[in-house]
Amino acid sequence: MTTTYREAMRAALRQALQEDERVFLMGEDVGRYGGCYAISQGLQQEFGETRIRDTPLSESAFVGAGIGAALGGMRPIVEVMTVNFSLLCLDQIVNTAATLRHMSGGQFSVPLVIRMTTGAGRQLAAQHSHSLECWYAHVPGLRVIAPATLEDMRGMLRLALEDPDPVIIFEHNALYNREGELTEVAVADIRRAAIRRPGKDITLICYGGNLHKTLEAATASAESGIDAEVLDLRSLRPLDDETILASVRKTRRAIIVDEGWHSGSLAAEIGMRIAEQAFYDLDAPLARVCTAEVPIPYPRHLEQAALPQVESIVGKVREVMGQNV
Amino acid sequence: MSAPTSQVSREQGLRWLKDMIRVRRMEEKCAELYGQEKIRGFLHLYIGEEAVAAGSMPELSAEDAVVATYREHGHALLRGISMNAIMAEMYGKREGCSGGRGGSMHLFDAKTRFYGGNAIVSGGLPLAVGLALADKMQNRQRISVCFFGEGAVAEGEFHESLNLAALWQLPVLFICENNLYAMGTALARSESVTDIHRKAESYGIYSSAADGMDVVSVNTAVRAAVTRIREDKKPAFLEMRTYRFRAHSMFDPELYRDREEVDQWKQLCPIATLTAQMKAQQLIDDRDIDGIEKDTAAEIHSAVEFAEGGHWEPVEDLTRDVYTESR
Amino acid sequence: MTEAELRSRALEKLLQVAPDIDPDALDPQVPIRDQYDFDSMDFLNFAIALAKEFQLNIPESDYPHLQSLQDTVDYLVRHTGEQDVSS
Amino acid sequence: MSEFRLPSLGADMEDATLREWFVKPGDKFKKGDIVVAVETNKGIIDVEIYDAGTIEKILVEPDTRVPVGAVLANYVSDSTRMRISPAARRRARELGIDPVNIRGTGADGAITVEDVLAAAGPAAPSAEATQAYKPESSQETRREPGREAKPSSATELEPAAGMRQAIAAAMTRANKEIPHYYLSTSIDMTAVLHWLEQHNARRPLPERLVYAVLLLKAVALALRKVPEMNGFFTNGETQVHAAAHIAVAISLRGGGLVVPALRDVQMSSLDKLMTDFSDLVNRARGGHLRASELQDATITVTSLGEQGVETVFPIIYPPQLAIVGFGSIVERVRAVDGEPRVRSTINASLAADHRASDGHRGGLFLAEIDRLLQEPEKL
Repeated sequence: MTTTYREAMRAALRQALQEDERVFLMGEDVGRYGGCYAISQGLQQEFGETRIRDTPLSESAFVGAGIGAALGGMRPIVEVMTVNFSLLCLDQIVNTAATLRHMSGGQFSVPLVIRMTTGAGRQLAAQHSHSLECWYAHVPGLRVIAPATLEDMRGMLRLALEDPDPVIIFEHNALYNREGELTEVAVADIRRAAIRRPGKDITLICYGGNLHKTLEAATASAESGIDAEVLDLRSLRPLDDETILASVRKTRRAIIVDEGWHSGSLAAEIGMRIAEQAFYDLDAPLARVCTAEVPIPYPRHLEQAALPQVESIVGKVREVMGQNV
Repeated sequence: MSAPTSQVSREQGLRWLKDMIRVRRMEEKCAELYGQEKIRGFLHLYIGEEAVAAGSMPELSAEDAVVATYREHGHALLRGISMNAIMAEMYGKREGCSGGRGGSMHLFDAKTRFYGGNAIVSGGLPLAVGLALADKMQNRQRISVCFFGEGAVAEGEFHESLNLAALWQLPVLFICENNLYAMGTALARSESVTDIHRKAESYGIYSSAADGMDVVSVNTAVRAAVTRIREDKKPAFLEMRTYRFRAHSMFDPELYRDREEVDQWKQLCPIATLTAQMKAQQLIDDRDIDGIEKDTAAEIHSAVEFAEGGHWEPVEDLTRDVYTESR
Repeated sequence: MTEAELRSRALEKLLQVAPDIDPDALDPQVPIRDQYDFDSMDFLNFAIALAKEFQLNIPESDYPHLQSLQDTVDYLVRHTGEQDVSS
Repeated sequence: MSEFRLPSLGADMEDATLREWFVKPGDKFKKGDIVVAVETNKGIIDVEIYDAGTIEKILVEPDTRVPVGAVLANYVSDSTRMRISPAARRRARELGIDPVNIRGTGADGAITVEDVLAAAGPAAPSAEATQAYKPESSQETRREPGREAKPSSATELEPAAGMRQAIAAAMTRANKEIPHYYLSTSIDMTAVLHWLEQHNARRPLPERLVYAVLLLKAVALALRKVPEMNGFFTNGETQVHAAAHIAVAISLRGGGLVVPALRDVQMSSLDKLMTDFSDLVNRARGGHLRASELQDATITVTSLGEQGVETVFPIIYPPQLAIVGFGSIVERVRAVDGEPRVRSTINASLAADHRASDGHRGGLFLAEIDRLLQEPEKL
């Protein structure tokens, strides 16, 4: 079936709302407006204002209310419009959602799903282009996932709702309009990383919006005789060390492609795990392709220069492989 | 500020006295144990404010939910969590009401629907709103009560939560324990309008203020608010004017307030006030008080023994309860 | 030089070339390469060592006479005798 | 790379004549070691070196007069840190190889696992392909690459086991990655043996040749005509080399096999080749091979004739492009000028990489070897 990532998520929401009465969607402009990214368009007409619930611009209150509602037996899906706005409810996510189970000695789980859009690339400038997934991936008690394929966009929500703990889904804005062939939804997974392209020379680790760039880079590298393996993390917390290490032990080289900034990034964390657990399997220094250390600039050429690109990934691949660039 | 207590029956009065004395003596013991390094971390004592919890809790049903702050020992005890479990939690023992993982600031109990123990000022308000939202969406007839200090009023979450509760007409009772100091910052130094209950009115929420040093006054206000909420399913707001006799936490030299001011408020001690009034009305005599004190001492003694005899969780279990195990 | 001396010195050369040979287990009557991992390069080294040790010129056509230890000793008896006379 | 220069040994010393080297390429030295003797106007003086390292190349031969400051030799200083990947370092230790002279092909010239495996040599390709090979041991060695080396501790690994693993890794890789094609032909060796008999009859024993040397030279010369058999296939590309560095499979006492290379065989005289070959075999068996000899072969020749094997079906040692196998010399009846004759013949076989060449070129290559061996005097 040909569909877009946007339609895939909408279908996932519809299915969740149909299957479980406890499920409801709340967030800014999810109802009347149809969602800032038109994800929930038409759902309020279908499910009513109670279950497709528009909220005031009160991130902390409605995320906190989502936590409370989850404690109270509901299965809320809270849409925070973008990751930058999520900073206004960081307190509720980090101080409450992530800690309640532990602070209560295991008495209270928080089965809450938070969806938010992430990523740059649409000339939205410095405040609307963040990739702060790693901030959330830093926090024990949260599960952080990022769909990169149509199947995961369609299937991850249901798995997130089945999880008894808080799950944050990061949806890269560049994916929504992307069209593709949706195959089996059942292949979606929020626990295991996926090898999207097998290869033997080098492992390219990526997630979310950068999977397609990375796959393109792998194809381009093949022309130089480099057989790159592309690993889609899917889950940013917890990280699937097993799959990552198995791949790196096979290829003996790894590059992490991450739209976050270099410093303190997920790429840094993954690189460190590889260094800790597979140092003697490495045949080349670990490398990463991240976003330049600059607030995302508005002009297109500068924005593109700041972000990981197919060319920069290919260049890094050749560098790590010892091919002169 | 004192309110008339003429309608207090012996039975009702004795219960309140007993509740307040239990909280007071337990916390005094906690302070002592803190000095002995049995209890560590932050320890925020409720001493002086006992009337608020004592006057509120009897008006709640078992199905209602309670969300409190880091100064929640009294609320936890009077909500029905055993002193044993509270004391063990203060010690960090496995037998504590949060399995030892929370400590003084994070008392939790699923049985009594006691949702903590939140150490982030105003952090509990959205939670209470959400609990009420779940009840409303599931057509349950219960309410959520949220205790917080006046310091929370300055936070955005306070306003967001009041607005949301009013907008969605959720059964939440917000109880602001206005003890005049957010740590060391006096109310007048942080708020342009110090009549806190008026802020709730601006959201269209039923709101009133009561004398938080007088358990009868507290109880009257809470009873009215709870009745109202159960009837019209809308939130209500109460400002309890009270005072903490002790420092903010154990390590606080109290540079921000005068000894004199503290002494003045101590004259309004809710336990002493109620005791004096009931004695004056010849509802109780010294034997009643002695009985309560004796029982309470025994309860505390046994709680400390329970905590002392509790177990430390093995370090091997360190990462337990981060995620739900039975996924 | 006695036959015993010749045998002892030939064996010494053989062990230099192929140190893994066990002299006690070596059957002197059987070709060495049938008993041990002893290839043409080893044989060449052995022949060179013998030639140097006994001041002999061993033509290629004589190689078949050096296959077993006993053959070798017999060969040396035949050829070193003449040299002893001449020296 | 560092330079060892002729030092000034006195204020009035301007030059000296080099008399004797005490080190040769590949030798390690410590600070203070005497490495060379030079003759000055005050007599012969031993010269010491003020660094520790490994001699790479001698630049000045004995009896050459050189000025003070002249570079006498190049060496790799121990203080120059070798770039080697963690995985390569571990593998080198497992295989008992000193990586100091391995040529690195990784990022920034770092030595990689592939470089170590190439240096470890072995190809023993023929062994796996002959009937003499025991299948049960092949079971043991056929493991997935990358999973083969998991000793509890690297130092516990037997050298022979390490060698076995290297062979296993290289051959598994070869079988998995290289599309082999195989050709075989029977070559008349009568002319070679006849020429050799006459040649050796005139020579004292140490100067005599073995027929293997002629085979090697013929292979080297045939490569000039069919160069795509000589070189490497890496990163999806064929790299053809002009110089024929021929690896020869040498079995070791006590088991195992190494495949060191004879360099520039196409340029070597038969006598030099014989000396080099003999030296290589002796050093291989004595455990004195240099790492460089184990890594830069451009083609491999394997001969199992001594075991009585008639035909070899060899496996290419990656990343090389081809391997030539020779069986034993056997008398066979052949038609010569229309008459049946008994001739000494040898079966030559070729396994070559189909990504680099086709059977047609392979056939030409074998035919050229055959042609060259019919005129041994020209080799």
